Amino acid sequence: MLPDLDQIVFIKAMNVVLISLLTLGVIGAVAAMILFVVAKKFHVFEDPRIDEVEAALPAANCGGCGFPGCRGFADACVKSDELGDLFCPVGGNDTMAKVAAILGKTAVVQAQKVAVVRCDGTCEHRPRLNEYDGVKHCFIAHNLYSGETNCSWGCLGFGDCEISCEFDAIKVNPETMIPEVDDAKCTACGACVRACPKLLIELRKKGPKGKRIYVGCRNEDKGHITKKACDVGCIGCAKCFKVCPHEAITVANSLAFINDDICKLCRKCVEVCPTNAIKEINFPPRKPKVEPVAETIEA
Amino acid sequence: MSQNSGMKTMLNGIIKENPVFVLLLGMCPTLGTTSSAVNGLGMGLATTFVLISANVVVSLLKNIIPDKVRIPAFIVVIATFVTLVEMVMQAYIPALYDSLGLFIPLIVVNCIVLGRAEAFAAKNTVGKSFFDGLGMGLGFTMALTLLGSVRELLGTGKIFSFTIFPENYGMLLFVLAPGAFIALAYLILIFNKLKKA
Amino acid sequence: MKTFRIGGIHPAENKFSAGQQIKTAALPKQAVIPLAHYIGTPSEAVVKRGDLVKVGQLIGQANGFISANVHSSVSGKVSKIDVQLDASGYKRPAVFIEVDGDDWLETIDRSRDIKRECALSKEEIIEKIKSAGIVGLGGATFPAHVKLMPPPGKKAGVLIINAVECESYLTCDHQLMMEHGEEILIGVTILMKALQVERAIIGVENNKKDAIHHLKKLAANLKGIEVEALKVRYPQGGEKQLIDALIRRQVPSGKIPVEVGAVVQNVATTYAIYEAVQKNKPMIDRVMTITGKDAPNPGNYRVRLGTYLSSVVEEAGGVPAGTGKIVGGGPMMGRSLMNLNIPMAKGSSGVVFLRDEESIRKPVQNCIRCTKCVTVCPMGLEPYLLMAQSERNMWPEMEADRVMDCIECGSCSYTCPSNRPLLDYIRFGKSTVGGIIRSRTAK
Amino acid sequence: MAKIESTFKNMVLVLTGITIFAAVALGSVYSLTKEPIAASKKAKQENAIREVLPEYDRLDAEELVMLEGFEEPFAMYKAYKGDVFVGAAVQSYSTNGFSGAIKVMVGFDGDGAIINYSVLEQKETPGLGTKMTDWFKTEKGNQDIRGMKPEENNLTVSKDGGEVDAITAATISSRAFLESIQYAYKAYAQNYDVISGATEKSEKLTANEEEDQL
Amino acid sequence: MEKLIISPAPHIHSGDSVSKNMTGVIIAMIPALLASLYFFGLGALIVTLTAVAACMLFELLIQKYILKGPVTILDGSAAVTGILLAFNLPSNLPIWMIIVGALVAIGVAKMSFGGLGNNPFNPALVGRVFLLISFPVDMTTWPVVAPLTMNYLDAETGATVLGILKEGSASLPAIKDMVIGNIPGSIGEVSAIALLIGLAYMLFRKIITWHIPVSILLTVALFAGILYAVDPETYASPLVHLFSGGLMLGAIFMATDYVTSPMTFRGMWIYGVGIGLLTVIIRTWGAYPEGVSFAILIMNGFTPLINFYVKPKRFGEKPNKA
Amino acid sequence: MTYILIFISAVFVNNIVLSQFLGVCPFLGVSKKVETALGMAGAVAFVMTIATIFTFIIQKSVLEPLNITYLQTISFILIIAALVQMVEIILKKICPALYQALGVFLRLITTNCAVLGVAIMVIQKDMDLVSSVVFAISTAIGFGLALILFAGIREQLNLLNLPKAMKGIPAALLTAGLLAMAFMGFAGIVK
Ligand SMILES: Cc1cc2nc3c(=O)[nH]c(=O)nc-3n(C[C@H](O)[C@H](O)[C@H](O)COP(=O)(O)O)c2cc1C
Ligand SMILES: Cc1cc2nc3c(=O)[nH]c(=O)nc-3n(C[C@H](O)[C@H](O)[C@H](O)COP(=O)(O)O)c2cc1C
Ligand SMILES: Cc1cc2nc3c(=O)[nH]c(=O)nc-3n(C[C@H](O)[C@H](O)[C@H](O)COP(=O)(O)O)c2cc1C
Ligand SMILES: Cc1cc2nc3c(=O)[nH]c(=O)nc-3n(C[C@H](O)[C@H](O)[C@H](O)CO)c2cc1C
Ligand code: SF4
Ligand code: SF4
Ligand code: SF4
Ligand code: SF4
Ligand code: FES
Repeated sequence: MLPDLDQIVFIKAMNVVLISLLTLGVIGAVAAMILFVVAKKFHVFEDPRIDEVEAALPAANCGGCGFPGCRGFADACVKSDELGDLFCPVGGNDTMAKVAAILGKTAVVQAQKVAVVRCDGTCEHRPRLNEYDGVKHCFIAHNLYSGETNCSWGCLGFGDCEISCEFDAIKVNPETMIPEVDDAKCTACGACVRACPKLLIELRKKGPKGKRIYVGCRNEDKGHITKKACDVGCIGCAKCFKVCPHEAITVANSLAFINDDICKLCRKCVEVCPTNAIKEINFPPRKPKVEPVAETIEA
Repeated sequence: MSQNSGMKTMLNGIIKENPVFVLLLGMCPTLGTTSSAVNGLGMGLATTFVLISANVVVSLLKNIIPDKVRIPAFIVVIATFVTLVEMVMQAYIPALYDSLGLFIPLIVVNCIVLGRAEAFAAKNTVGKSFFDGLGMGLGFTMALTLLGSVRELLGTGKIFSFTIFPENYGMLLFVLAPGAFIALAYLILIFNKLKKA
Repeated sequence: MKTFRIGGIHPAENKFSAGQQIKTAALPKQAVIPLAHYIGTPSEAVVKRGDLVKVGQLIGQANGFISANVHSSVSGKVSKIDVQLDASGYKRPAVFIEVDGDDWLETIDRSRDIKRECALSKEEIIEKIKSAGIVGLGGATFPAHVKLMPPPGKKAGVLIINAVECESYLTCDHQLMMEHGEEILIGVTILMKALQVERAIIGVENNKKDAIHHLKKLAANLKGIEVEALKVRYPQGGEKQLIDALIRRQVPSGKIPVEVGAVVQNVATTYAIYEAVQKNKPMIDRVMTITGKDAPNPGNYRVRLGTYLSSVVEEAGGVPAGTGKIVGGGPMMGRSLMNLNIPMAKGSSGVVFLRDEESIRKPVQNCIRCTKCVTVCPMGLEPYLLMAQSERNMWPEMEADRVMDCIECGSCSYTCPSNRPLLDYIRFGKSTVGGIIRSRTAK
Repeated sequence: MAKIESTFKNMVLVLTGITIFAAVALGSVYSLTKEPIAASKKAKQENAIREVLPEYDRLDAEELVMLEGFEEPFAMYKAYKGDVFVGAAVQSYSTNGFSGAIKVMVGFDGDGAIINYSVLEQKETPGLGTKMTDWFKTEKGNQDIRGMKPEENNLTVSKDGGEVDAITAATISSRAFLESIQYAYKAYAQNYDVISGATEKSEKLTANEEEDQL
Repeated sequence: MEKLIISPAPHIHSGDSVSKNMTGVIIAMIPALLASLYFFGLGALIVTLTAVAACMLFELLIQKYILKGPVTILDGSAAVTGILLAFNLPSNLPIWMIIVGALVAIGVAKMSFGGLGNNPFNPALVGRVFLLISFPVDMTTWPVVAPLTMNYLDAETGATVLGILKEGSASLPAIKDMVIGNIPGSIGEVSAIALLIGLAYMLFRKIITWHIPVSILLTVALFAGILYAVDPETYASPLVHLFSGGLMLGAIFMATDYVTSPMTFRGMWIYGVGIGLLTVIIRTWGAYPEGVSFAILIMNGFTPLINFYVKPKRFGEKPNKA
Repeated sequence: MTYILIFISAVFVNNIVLSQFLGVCPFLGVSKKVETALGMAGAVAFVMTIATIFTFIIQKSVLEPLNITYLQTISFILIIAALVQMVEIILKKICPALYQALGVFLRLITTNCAVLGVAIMVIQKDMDLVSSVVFAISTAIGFGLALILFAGIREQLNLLNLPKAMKGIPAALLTAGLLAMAFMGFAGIVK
């Protein structure tokens, strides 16, 4: 291996620089060659666009899109023929436009949504009848029984939704024991929707200037039962249904539902609701409302 | 480029993206060379030199280096400067060279140097890269000196060999390996708290 | 003395109602008979509003494989078929009957004579049990006839009668054995015939020495029936534990007892089977214990299904002052009740009053890793770990650590010196992991 | 300026270019620092010798002394002031340190007494074994070994019945250090007939063969 | 009965609590404490009281002012740590060093991780090893036994059994003295008999199980026995190993610390055998004369891995008899 | 026997991470899960051994005879970089899951001081080829041991509620410190 003596003499005569150059060059060349061969042999194709799309995503890894993390979503975007219902709720339409640009596909523009909690059974409206002493976790309490109040549909108030929200957008108000959503922070990722064991949370259109109207109740019991359990429950009286000029409201199982695709935010229903179960958000305060005369309860 | 933005880039490296306390890069020299404040300072300065030079050269060459050989090219550049530092130090400050030992050639693999070349210098102008290198280097130096001082003080009662309290009260552990980890743990904790405040 | 091989605890027994003669509770004014069972699909009502029914008449038809017939426990008029809050506060379908008199179906033999011979074939026995709506009275209310029809390829080798009653406070099975030992043994022979096994073991814990003695004497001249005294240890009544204790075989994870050749029935179930097969009496009543440290008359009561618990409790002296929690069933596995306005169901084995100070849990502390929960877990699980994983939603890890094996006996929570709500979290994990597994197998 | 494409040719060219640049830079700096590095190494050696010997103005060439049972030779430097022998510095070592070898330079005067020592290399624990650099020249208790004669004094730690106080909590290092001093003396004594009182210049006793070659 | 309480089963609790366990351990340490008071007098008392007070104080301060959480110093774990820290120190250690040790034990090893139950390493041992490495001189000068002495800092010092083994400078004391505790050493370790009484009490009260102490002692006896059989000249007899140094103290009170030991019986065996082997290895070949503290700390480091891989015997895994 | 001593020394007494402070970045970075730690340990062991062999040969047959040892750093790092890239390519093909898990850290092996450190150390210590290989493997085992132990502890810490400020790196460093302290018990077993 060692070069013989003559050569050493010869090389010693050469410039140090030259030796350095040669050595480094040879090492580099050999390494490059081996690498080249290995790279050829073990080549794995991975669509580089996946990386690009991933880079365009918000990296929240919240799963709101229904895929395991942002990379999963990027992979799906690249692989699918159309973006169709692939949507990143966190990044919203802007992000989807970027993704569409990268992939040369078209994104479907979706209306901005926000989470709403369909229960307003605060301590004031809904008396507590027993005391829960297990782990303060909605899911655990829900598995055990219906809750501290007589309404078996309403919010338990232990904040599984709050824990699930990665954006700090939903918080249980300690006074009312009902969660409240911060419009500005909510990305409509839907984590809370999945977390709530009582299925109280819904993603609804955010509406112009965040205005929206919805029924803040999910109680499907008959009206008199609901009424006994909670002051502000929907008793299924259908007054709102009758008054709605746009036919946006349906009543089934003693419970009204307002379709946000149809609702024009006219607020008529809000006025007629005998129990104040219909919530209006981000509207200017209205003039003092006349109390509805009598409450008819339909069994 | 304005003076101001150079300053900003530099401050960024010292505080907001402090390589040791925030980016957690270059942990080995951080722990290995900080048994005294002087050593920390020396190591910090040596690294700063390499950082600046590598950053400048990389940003100069960034457009002529094809993407695929980016990393090897950067490494060669960095290794060159490291070897330069090594030889110069050996020649003119042999005492420090001896006490830093193995860690001088290891500047090559210090994650910050390559990291900055890759993340910053390869995308920015020469001037900015210089300040980035300087800032990062100073941030690194500051962290190392601080850690070195803390360890030296707790371990031997001195800072820069200047006696603060009698050596009898020194806690030897801080000069040794475990002390390095423990002291750094609490320094990072404090740094995080301060940064938040 | 035999017992199961892994884990176990021994809570204070507090069997205040032991030795109390079984009293027959008064007929209720209204019976609300649940159509839903704790396990399986609810039955389908076969009566309508306004129908007149007799005691023992079929009012709910089993609906599916794991479901059971429901019979009227009273005679009277069906006032409505509606929902009724169950013990957990959710609404369940039930038949409401206004009681008038006590008019039984003629086919039912109401005499107190003991009918020993049974000439029916295996199939006939099973059919009788099925139509009588017998479900397990040991807790799970699993339809009894299903267990008598082992899945193809599996063969039962031994019948095990669960007379352990390992829960503290409860004494209804004990008293039943003392008063109806003979009928129970006939029930055992009927079951042996139905299963075509030669051997039956009645497992009784050693704190019921009188019952062991009594049954041993009665069984002395019966072939193949053994009475085994077991060391007192909770949860010996868990069927996997009982099988392990008696025949030293462990039912593998996720498998049913026939896997190791055993079929387990509770003593009270066995008694009900005797009544169904020999006396044509469907499941319309059961014996339950009403007890508590301050209970005025701790005792055992034979109660018609559908009776509101409040009226039975009233009969037993009412709710004692200072009660913080009312438990339906035993204190280890029972449910805490929101109130007593719930009807007696097939699975109601007792009502236990706990004092205020016993009711509230103590503050939770960090796990100190004392290993006590691991040591007592009868399934060899690591409750401390499962809880931590459940808190952090680590479902795959939980599945790997076999959360699905947990029998929810509560030994872990009972033991933990840090008062950690281990089982609360484990149940949470178990139901979530169960859901994941189901959706995976559904694919 | 547009970014250069990753073609094979470009890649090779650029890498080669950078390598050339590196080689040139390194080669030239190497040539530049070669001398200073050698000089600083030599200076270090000389400083150590100077530290352990009284003032001298001439140093004999290095003598390499082999002792029986040792793998490496001990280097000895004899110093003269004018023509008078003032002492010799011996470079010695012990491999029994707490975490490896210890290298020392020890100076002996013509009577075989220790003039001074200097620790050249050690890897002992900071704060424990490393104290040896000063410990044995501090005038306190029986720590100071300067002036002691390995021939007469028992240069072992007091724990082993010797006359020297070990470094607190570093007996192992102390033993190794003293051992290296004793080896140094052995090398010195074997090659230089101090005991006979010959303070004159004496002939080399062991002319080491290898020495010529190196 | 205002509102009925609803909670998931089980509805009863054993009544066991952290403080009951800790008090049990403290009671179990009383014999050893009495023995040390007899053998080392005032010094032992001062050191123990200081350590306990400092540990409890640091725990209080940290919980109250830094973590701002609930204060649980009365659960007794800080007191146990304090006593065990003291048990590992010479009876003439300066007070300020004891306080530093307590700060490290409670502040660094325990509270930094969130307090009771979270610490990966045994706090008392961390405190002790920190002191040992930091102040090697003070931590290795041992007062000789002087029954009921009133000397504290100025006690006369001597070598421990293991020190003698390592240095070979004197002859070993009789085994009988080692068993009773009539030898120099740290406060709590000297009297094997008193420690064994504590073990018996803890086993009786079911505070600990036998697995860890037995596996450690057995391993040490076996391993040292093998070495001794091979070469009785170089290696100490297994009896000397068993009754000298902190082995008994470590095996009975420190290796059994709930928090830092494995969760299963099989795991406990691995852990115990590991400690036994490492102890003998360090004692025989290492720089430190005593290896128990390090052995336990090292195995503390292995504990999570043991828990990770060694699971309890699951139900259904035992072979079924035909 | 010497090889056994080298092994004990490199694994326990002079553990590369806990007492030599080399390879700390991956030690902190890839230790969140025991499984990834195992993978990383394997990758490092492989790279470290091969790299040491190659660099040793280059040193002895090229740099030393040509008297250009000052090129040591640069040529060693080149070799290591090439090797790592090779491992990366191969791993991507053979075990994509592991590749995903190790992610950037595989690339960071290039900048893992431990690999270069070992390559330089064997030269400094004047070892022969076999000792070098034994040393490299032992060091890698020592790295793996520390990494896996540490990952175990961290995984356990993840199941606990640490104080907020300690979460993450401070707790990890503190744990590493205590582990290093425990490992000091091995001091002196091998010189
Ligand atoms: C923890 C636990 C404890 C149980 N204790 C008893 C008991 O004491 N007595 C009993 O008959 N069944 C008990 N069971 C129910 C049995 O597992 C099993 O369901 C029953 O013996 C089967 O008989 P059955 O279907 O006739 O009820 C227990 C179950 C569990 C999970
Ligand atoms: C879905 C399901 C299917 C079952 N199938 C059978 C079966 O085919 N044969 C049988 O003997 N027991 C069967 N069992 C009964 C169980 O083994 C067990 O006896 C029952 O769940 C009551 O036990 P426990 O009270 O201990 O919970 C089944 C149980 C469940 C939940
Ligand atoms: C981390 C550590 C470092 C040590 N460093 C040294 C050292 O540098 N020199 C030494 O002689 N002993 C060292 N020791 C060994 C012990 O201090 C040993 O007990 C001592 O040398 C012998 O005892 P003595 O001087 O106390 O009698 C060290 C021990 C440890 C654990
Ligand atoms: C059996 C037993 C042994 C204990 N041993 C120790 C010990 O060695 N060191 C210690 O600091 N605390 C010990 N403790 C107290 C407590 O567990 C310790 O403070 C925790 O490690 C702190 O989280 C022990 C407690 C028990 C119940
Ligand atoms: S409130 Fe609900 S939908 Fe909105 S960001 Fe939070 S989790 Fe997502
Ligand atoms: S909305 Fe649902 S998840 Fe949120 S607190 Fe109420 S019950 Fe719980
Ligand atoms: S409840 Fe589950 S985990 Fe707890 S002891 Fe019982 S079987 Fe084990
Ligand atoms: S019993 Fe409680 S404290 Fe003990 S290990 Fe289990 S969870 Fe932890
Ligand atoms: S600096 Fe050593 S691995 Fe990063």
